[in-house]
Amino acid sequence: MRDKIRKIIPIAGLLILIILFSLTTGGKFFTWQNLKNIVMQASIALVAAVGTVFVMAHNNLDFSLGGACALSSVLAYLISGGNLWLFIILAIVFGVLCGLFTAVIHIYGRVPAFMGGLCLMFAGRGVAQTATASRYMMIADSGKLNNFWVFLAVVAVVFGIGYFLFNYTKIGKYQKLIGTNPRATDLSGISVNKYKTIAFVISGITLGIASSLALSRSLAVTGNTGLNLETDVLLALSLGGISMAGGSATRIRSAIIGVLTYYILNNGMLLWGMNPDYVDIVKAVFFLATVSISIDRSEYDLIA
Amino acid sequence: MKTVLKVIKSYGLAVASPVVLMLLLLLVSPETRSFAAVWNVILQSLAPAVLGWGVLFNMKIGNWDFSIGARIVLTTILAGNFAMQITTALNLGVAGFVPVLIVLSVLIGIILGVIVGAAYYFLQIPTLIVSIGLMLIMESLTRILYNGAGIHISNDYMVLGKMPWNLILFAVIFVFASILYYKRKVGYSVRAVGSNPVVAKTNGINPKLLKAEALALSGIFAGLYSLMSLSATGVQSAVQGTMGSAAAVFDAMMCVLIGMSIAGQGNIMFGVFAGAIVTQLLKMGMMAIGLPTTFNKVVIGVFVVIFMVGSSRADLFQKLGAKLRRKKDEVNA
Amino acid sequence: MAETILKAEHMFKEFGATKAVTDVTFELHKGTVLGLVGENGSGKSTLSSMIAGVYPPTKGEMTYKGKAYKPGSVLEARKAGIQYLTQEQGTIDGMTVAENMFLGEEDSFGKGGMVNMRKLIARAREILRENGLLNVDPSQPIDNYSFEDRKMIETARSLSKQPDILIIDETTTALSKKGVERIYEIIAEQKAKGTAILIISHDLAEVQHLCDEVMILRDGVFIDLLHGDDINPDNMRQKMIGREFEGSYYRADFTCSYENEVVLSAKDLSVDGVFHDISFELHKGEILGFGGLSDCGMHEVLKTVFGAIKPTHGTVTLHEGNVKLHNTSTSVRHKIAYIPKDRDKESLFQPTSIKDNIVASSLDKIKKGIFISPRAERRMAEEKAAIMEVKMQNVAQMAKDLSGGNKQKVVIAKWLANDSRIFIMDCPTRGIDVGVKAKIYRLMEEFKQQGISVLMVSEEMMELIGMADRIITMKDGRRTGEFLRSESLSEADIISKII
Amino acid sequence: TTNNTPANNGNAGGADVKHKIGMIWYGNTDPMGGTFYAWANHAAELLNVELVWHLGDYTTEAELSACEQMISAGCEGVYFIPMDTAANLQLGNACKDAGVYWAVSNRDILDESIKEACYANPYMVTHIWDDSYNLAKNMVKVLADQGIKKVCMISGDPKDAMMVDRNNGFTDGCKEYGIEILGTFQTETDAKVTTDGVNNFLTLYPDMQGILSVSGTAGTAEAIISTLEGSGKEAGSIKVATFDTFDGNKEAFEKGWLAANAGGYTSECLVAFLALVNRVQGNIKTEGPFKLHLTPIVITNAEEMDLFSKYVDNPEVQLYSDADIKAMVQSTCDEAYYQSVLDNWTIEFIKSAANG
Ligand SMILES: Nc1ncnc2c1ncn2[C@@H]1O[C@H](COP(=O)(O)OP(=O)(O)OP(=O)(O)O)[C@@H](O)[C@H]1O
Ligand SMILES: Nc1ncnc2c1ncn2[C@@H]1O[C@H](COP(=O)(O)OP(=O)(O)OP(=O)(O)O)[C@@H](O)[C@H]1O
Ligand SMILES: [Mg+2]
Ligand SMILES: [Mg+2]
Repeated sequence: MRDKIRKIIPIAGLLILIILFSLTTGGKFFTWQNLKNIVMQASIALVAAVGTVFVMAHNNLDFSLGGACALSSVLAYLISGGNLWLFIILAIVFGVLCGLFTAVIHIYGRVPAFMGGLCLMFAGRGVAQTATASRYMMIADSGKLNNFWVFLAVVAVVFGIGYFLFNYTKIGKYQKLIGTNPRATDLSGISVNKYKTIAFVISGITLGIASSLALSRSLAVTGNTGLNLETDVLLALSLGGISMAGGSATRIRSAIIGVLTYYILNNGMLLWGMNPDYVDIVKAVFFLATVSISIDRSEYDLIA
Repeated sequence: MKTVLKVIKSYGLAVASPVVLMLLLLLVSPETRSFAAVWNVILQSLAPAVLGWGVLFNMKIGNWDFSIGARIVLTTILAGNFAMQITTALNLGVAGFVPVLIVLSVLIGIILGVIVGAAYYFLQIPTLIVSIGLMLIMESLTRILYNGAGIHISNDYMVLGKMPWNLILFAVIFVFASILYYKRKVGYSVRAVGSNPVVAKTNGINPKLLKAEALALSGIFAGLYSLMSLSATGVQSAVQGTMGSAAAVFDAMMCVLIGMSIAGQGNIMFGVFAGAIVTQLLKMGMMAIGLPTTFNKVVIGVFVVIFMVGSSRADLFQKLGAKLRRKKDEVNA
Repeated sequence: MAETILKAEHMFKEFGATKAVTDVTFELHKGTVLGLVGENGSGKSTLSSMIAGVYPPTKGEMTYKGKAYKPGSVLEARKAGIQYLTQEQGTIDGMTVAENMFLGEEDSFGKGGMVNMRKLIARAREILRENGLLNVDPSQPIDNYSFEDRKMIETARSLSKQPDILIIDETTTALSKKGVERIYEIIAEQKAKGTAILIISHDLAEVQHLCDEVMILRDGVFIDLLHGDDINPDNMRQKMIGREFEGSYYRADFTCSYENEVVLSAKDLSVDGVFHDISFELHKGEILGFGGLSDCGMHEVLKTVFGAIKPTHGTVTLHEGNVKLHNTSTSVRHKIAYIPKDRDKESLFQPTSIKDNIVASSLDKIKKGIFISPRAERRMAEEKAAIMEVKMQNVAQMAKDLSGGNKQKVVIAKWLANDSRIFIMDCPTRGIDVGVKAKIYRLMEEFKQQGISVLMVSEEMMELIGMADRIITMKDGRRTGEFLRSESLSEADIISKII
Repeated sequence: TTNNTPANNGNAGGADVKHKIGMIWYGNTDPMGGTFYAWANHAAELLNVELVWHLGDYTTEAELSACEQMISAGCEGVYFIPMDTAANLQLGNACKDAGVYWAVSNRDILDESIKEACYANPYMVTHIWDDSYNLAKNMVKVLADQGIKKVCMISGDPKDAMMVDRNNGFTDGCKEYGIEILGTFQTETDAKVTTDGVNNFLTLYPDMQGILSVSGTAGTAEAIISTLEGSGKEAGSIKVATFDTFDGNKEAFEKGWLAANAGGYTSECLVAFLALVNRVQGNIKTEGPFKLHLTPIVITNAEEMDLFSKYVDNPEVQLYSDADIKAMVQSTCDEAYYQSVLDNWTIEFIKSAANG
């Protein structure tokens, strides 16, 4: 029973927020325009979160997101020369290469993936800052993608495919097994390295898509492209009730619930006109409270 | 003879890495060919090393601590302002300010560390989440307290940032950190829990409590870092923007990662110090050869990858060496 | 009867809905060895854990040395003189032997909370020497030593402060002959010193040999306390499972029988420093056993055959299709099953449903395109669990909530699901009670009839003699002999080749 | 000022409906950020408008999100500093789609096509930029006039339009006045970076005579001065020219370390904001935005610095009187009028405001 309550806390939190903001913002929250805004703002993190779930399911943390987003955007821009469609394809290609980089460092370098990711985040940011310093990387064209229906379609497709892969194919199922017991997974005849790599590749694909969405919102690639994406995604996924230890309790719905909660919280507080000095404090308290109630402590030998 | 060999084996890499890098730098950049330049790098590495030691405790025990950057800023602002107020109220002058600042920095550092540790202990949620949550709150506090004015002290008060006090302070902290890690129960327990919390638990160590303790302990070092950095820069402004303090955390982690890779069997505190020197050298090198400083991040990132992979795949290098030797033998035969 | 040192009365322990121990009362006496036997999941470990302070009883009272006893932690129990040797690894990687030996009490060496490393090492060396561990250097990282050495170091640590009660939970199953003998010696010494000893073991012969009294548990309930001549394997076995044992335990036939067709062969297989030049052929419908001491390399031979360890040289070939086995996924794709020795660490997904455990290796069988239907998964899992008679609520139950024997059934079900044609079994009945053991033996006989081949390793000589068509013996990583199945084959024959 | 009509003339200051304005602002903890935060809040109260603040974001994506939320929140005008050139276009489009007015200040629009698109956007109310390029050059001149030949430079984020102006102003200025730039590093918000960087300058380039810095915020300028003071060099032997006023600048002038300090962009923020209010309240209707520019003040001595700190860099002080503010929200206000307010932004104005 307590288990059940705990499991519904993330979704309950989301619903409570929605009801609360609907009632307290004089109807401003529940306008079509505002809902559209929320979906568009949440899209980038949501797309990236879908891929991240695969990595977290096999018990790794991908800290490269922000830097990898900047790096792949810069490289895609430089090679595509400002052609939008080429940019999107290349962003995905470089996203995948970033994922592969982390995977290779992790698997063949035998270094925890978050450390490899951290380095990539660091170096990627540096490359982006250095490269964007020498030229202004704008693709004005991309503004035409900054449209609700485009974003909705992208999110629906990415989440839909992610949901299917995660729950109904070997790719997702094996991630969970690896997260639970990598040794036993290997001895069950499943190539752990291969499936870990696949997870990083998926994360790279979603990252590339997220980079493209980010571009369509900001038109230009800058040194700050994708800033804090990794922490945003991590925060959002925890709000969505994801297990930090991965394994069979991992649910891909954490991505959608968490990201929406995160952005609705931001949105509602601004609609309230809350004193900006206190916005982060309220956000943090809500975050700590939700996670404290919803976390399943039995999944952890020791809460890391 | 045996002990000499042992020392060389233990500290070889930790000493060699910065030295080789320094020599390389001297080769490519004529500007750095002075004792002053080398000395400057070492002085600049003192504070990051101290922060690294604090971060080390957390990394060893498997804590994620995003809050340490925000804690440092908040500690500096609170300790600096309180110390100023006390000094002015009691008319203590510079001689009075310094000890007051030392005490307050360490004290507030510990208090903030204890807050994070306690939040982890009582809420029982991952340190990653606790520390991000508290980071957001503490960052906000830096903007709210003193109307976000931060702290600025004039040069007279920056005694501890100058020779020889900076070195003395550093030496004291070095000894303190080494004792804590190698000679106190807590150091043993940190290593035990970091490696195997279940067994540590059956041996009477409470891993949860110890993880909380490590967070609190890192507060001492955060406080000392605050002290050193305020004494070196004279200023600390509020954190700008949400997660504006996270970059500092990553900087420190990079430094510790290098340190852990090159420390070998030697004193890890020294390893982290060497790691700090390496990072500072890279930064200075960038400037000296005229690369944009944003490129620092790239170079440091690449370096850390190389060091980490190098240390975890030492087996590969050995194999490679063995293969080469075999080839040579074959050729000779 | 010797003086009572600990009295446990009306002990209960519940884990959620599971009643692990129900109303058990017993006593430990000075200088007496009490055996604790029962089927898997009968509550033996739970009962001893409560004495050792791992967790408190749900209900019940303990009196120790005449006073009420409620240990708050393992350390507290240890300080009170109760030492507990578990089956799991009890030492920590990355720390030295000495540090491991004094974990939690480092600061008692030195003043004012400082740790005096030199004293610590000296004391550790002393204790190691007393326990005959002359090869162990206390200043070395413990990682440099084998599982067995580490277990012995742990044992030495528990004896360094003379305990009043010593609890040994299935420790001997993990050790080689030499290690086991050392434990027996220790038990004898301790007994002479007046220590009360509680031993948990599935090796009934061992229990008969060592124990003065034997307590039998079934489903967490006290069944009987045996003394003297009542302590014999047949009697214990019967009381444990609550019924007469039907038919023969091992194979009834004594003919070495298999088809001529070779299904798998290993050629000059070596792993540097572990085993060397092992070659053999496995025939269709054959049970091929490997016998030896625990550290002779036989476990690693099986792992290498399965593809989980890369050999330094040599090859393993599956004859059908002439496939070289070099990793686990190739082996599984070609219907080879591997049941590891360490169940909890290597074969089970504990916090995962029984269903997911069973289907883990055979998703390729039920997938349509890349889609895997949850219903097909469930059907497959239920079917295989039924064949293995897994005692469970339903297949959605977590594997971690099962007892040892039922966990093993789940592992076997996983490989049945993949229609495995070759079973590689590493100590398949280790730590398993007689009921499940018999079930596994019958299954192996069925395999033979279906032309499925089995490659097994066992540390129990009787099991090898009872089940295998051929036995290959190993010593120090090398093949030392081969025996064909025959009625006259004795334990002594085999032991002569492995020591 | 010329227009001293009372408040009841037009809607100014006494609007019946409380209009809502969105304020996307970088932060309120440095002198300029804090001062404008206070000024805007004061003016809002005076003019009966409600402000919705969003603080602390630097990316176009985040500014756009904030802008969209403000539109949802019912704001009729949005004021922001475009941290990246593309922000003009993106936030401008969002405003246009929603029929919301918008105003920007402090940044030039570097990209011509974006500039054109923005100027064609009927909802753009102001575009105010400060002439950082020439300002930077002037600051170099101050150093050149003191006979300085070799400097090091602390540069700024090269894709921030304002920073680009400052970087270029410094480098071109140095060329023009025959000054050699020995070494460079880029500013970060961490004062330790500045201290380390300046120390590196001191050791790598012992012949350095001056330091140019594009930014003094977030402790950068304080750290430069402290580091120089602690270097053991004779006071004033190295001259600093830096943007952004900071704590302790008066003493720095007195001791001779500081040669030039540029500050006071607050007035352009205020003008942009008030013009937006004016438009939202429906007092003025114009074709296309007001295109205005400001020449920030370069302070070169301690007295002026003192004055500046007391009256400009002080959130407690309202440099523009209530009458001044109301005067800027009138139907009669036009481009020329606002430009005159900006042109009036001199140290003399501050002196007179302080006295009056
Ligand atoms: N060593 C091999 N011998 C024979 N066939 C192989 C071998 N490796 C791969 N294949 C074949 O190549 C194809 C792809 O195999 P692969 O194992 O990569 O995919 P998969 O079945 O989706 O993944 P997994 O086996 O890891 O679950 C399959 O048809 C497989 O039979
Ligand atoms: N921590 C736990 N949480 C939930 N159930 C448990 C736990 N520990 C033991 N159990 C359950 O309690 C029962 C008794 O388990 P216990 O480990 O004491 O059996 P055992 O006699 O030692 O078996 P084995 O011979 O397999 O080791 C089993 O049903 C087991 O599943
Ligand atoms: Mg047991
Ligand atoms: Mg396959």
